[in-house]
Amino acid sequence: MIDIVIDVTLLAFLAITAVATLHLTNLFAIVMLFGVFSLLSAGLFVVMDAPDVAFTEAAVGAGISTVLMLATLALVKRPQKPYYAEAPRAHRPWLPLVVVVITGSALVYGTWDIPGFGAPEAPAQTHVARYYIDNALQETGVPNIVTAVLASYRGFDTLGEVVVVYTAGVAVLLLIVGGAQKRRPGPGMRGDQMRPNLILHVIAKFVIPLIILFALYVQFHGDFGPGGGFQAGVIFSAALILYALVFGLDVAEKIIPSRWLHKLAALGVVIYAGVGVVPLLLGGNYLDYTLLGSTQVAGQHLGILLVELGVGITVASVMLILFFAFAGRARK
Amino acid sequence: MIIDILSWICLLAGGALGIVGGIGIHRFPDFYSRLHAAGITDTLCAMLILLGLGLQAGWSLAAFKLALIFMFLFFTSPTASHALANAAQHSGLQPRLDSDEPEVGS
Amino acid sequence: MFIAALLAILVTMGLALARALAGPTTYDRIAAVNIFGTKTVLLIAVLAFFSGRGDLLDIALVYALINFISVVAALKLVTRGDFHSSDSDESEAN
Amino acid sequence: MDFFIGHYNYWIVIFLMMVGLYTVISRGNLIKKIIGLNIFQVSVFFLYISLGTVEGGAAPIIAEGVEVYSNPLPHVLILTAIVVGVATTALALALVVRIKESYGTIEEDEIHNLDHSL
Repeated sequence: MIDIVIDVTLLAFLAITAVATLHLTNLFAIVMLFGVFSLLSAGLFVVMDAPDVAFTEAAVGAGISTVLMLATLALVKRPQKPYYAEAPRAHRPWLPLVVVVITGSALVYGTWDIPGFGAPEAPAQTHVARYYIDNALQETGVPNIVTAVLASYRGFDTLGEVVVVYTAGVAVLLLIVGGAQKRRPGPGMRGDQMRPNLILHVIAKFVIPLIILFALYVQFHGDFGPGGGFQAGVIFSAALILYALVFGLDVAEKIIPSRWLHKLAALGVVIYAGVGVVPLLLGGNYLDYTLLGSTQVAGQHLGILLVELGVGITVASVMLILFFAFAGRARK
Repeated sequence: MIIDILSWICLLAGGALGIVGGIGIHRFPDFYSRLHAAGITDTLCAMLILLGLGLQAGWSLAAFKLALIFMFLFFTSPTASHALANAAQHSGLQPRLDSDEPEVGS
Repeated sequence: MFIAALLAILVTMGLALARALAGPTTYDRIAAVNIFGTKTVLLIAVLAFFSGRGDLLDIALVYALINFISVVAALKLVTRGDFHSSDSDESEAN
Repeated sequence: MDFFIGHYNYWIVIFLMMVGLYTVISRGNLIKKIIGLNIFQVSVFFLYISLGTVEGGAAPIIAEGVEVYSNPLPHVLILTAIVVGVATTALALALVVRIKESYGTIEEDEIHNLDHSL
């Protein structure tokens, strides 16, 4: 019962927040509200029994996506006083409202046929999901079904996702690294321009190693609990982003130079794809980890571990590439 | 039994402090006093609730994780509040004093 | 007892959300988001105990660690002397 | 009442989706459009996760004494979609940065005027 109360309340908060982001005209406030939006989402994912998704949303929404939006705001702000104000539009957009209301009504009409929330006999629950739940542990030896499906059953799909993440990183590099216009040496997301704040420095030095340690835990414990390569990669990069925010971008780039990151991002994809090729050479199918070990479970387990490692490396380095690209743009 | 009662007291006190702080961030007149209310919900309420949960957990992995959360909140929340107040003060945001005009409708 | 704590946390979240919507200064919003983050950590932690799944505490832990980052980032953006801008923005935001 | 509770999630999802769509097509500021896209995206995440929830089910991690698990497949799809989503959002933000550098503004109307005044 209390589950439903929380579900209803959080969804109502979510709707209020969404309407508020539509109404506000201060872009900074909108980005902060978007942070609230992601906090609410993660809470809801927990209520809906999706801890892995909540994990990812927690790491991505609270850390990376807010930081990237803020870094963009610093680059696109207006030259004079209302830096972050949105310009009002000349005409009232009636047509979009009509379109949206009609589409929305059609979709609501469509929900009449959806089985109720949580119905156990719904079609989504009865097909392939049943197979995963019944057989994942025996076939892969991994108690976290989400990890098993992610890395093994749907390994090819996940390889595609990792390549998409890598491609997005490359595209951002092409778009905004190098070849920048001459800008006045204006304020950017650089730590050395912030007044040194002793308390922040001390606490950051204390927190950052623990975040990295936790990222490693998430990476290698992902077979047994919520977690895995995607989450660990994002958490790891969040630690270094915090470092860059507090101690300055130049110092952070000395720790992990960009050219290393470029190679690491590719390395992760290569690890993933390479793990797939090995069974091919042993006479099996692509990404069929069973042949990697003496028994099926051992092979699957090893394959999942390696593949998740590749995912973690690519995600962490692409997220750092993104942050360095946006933060470094300001000083060109 | 005693541990149960203690943990209930902690949970209830934590929840009550949370609400009090939440009301505080609405009723206080300016940013600095609101930050004080925010500090209450952020630290004491969080600590009490985590302590209450920890008493329920006993000596287990869950208790260890709770202790970690406790420790992080213990360090990061006051740091965030400090950084906020520091930034606000350096930006020239003035605290509202008794002699100022009362704000209407806050 | 968990239910009482959960409800109290939900109410506090609502109050913090209202403050984040109302502003009026940028710092109020950042503080409200920070409170909201802490309350989410607590909500997830209490839910973990309520549903008896200790795994969920990992998620609360991630939030406790990472919520800090967005506050630091937001403060970085406003501490570079841009603050007066947002002060004037707020009046038209309401 | 059962019908309401059973469909509340989907209605809120549709509401969020429409708010996101409305933001994208009615607002001229490019950052706000991206936020709208993100809201739309999150609503799709909720649709998937709502469909995968099973009443009385536990998180899909095999544990002793748990009989009913929620559907793991939507979790897998959405987990990767969140990370891909932030990467593609970054790509959109990078485009916005380039537009700002070329046109000096991120308002659609002003960009339009600049294009047509050439």
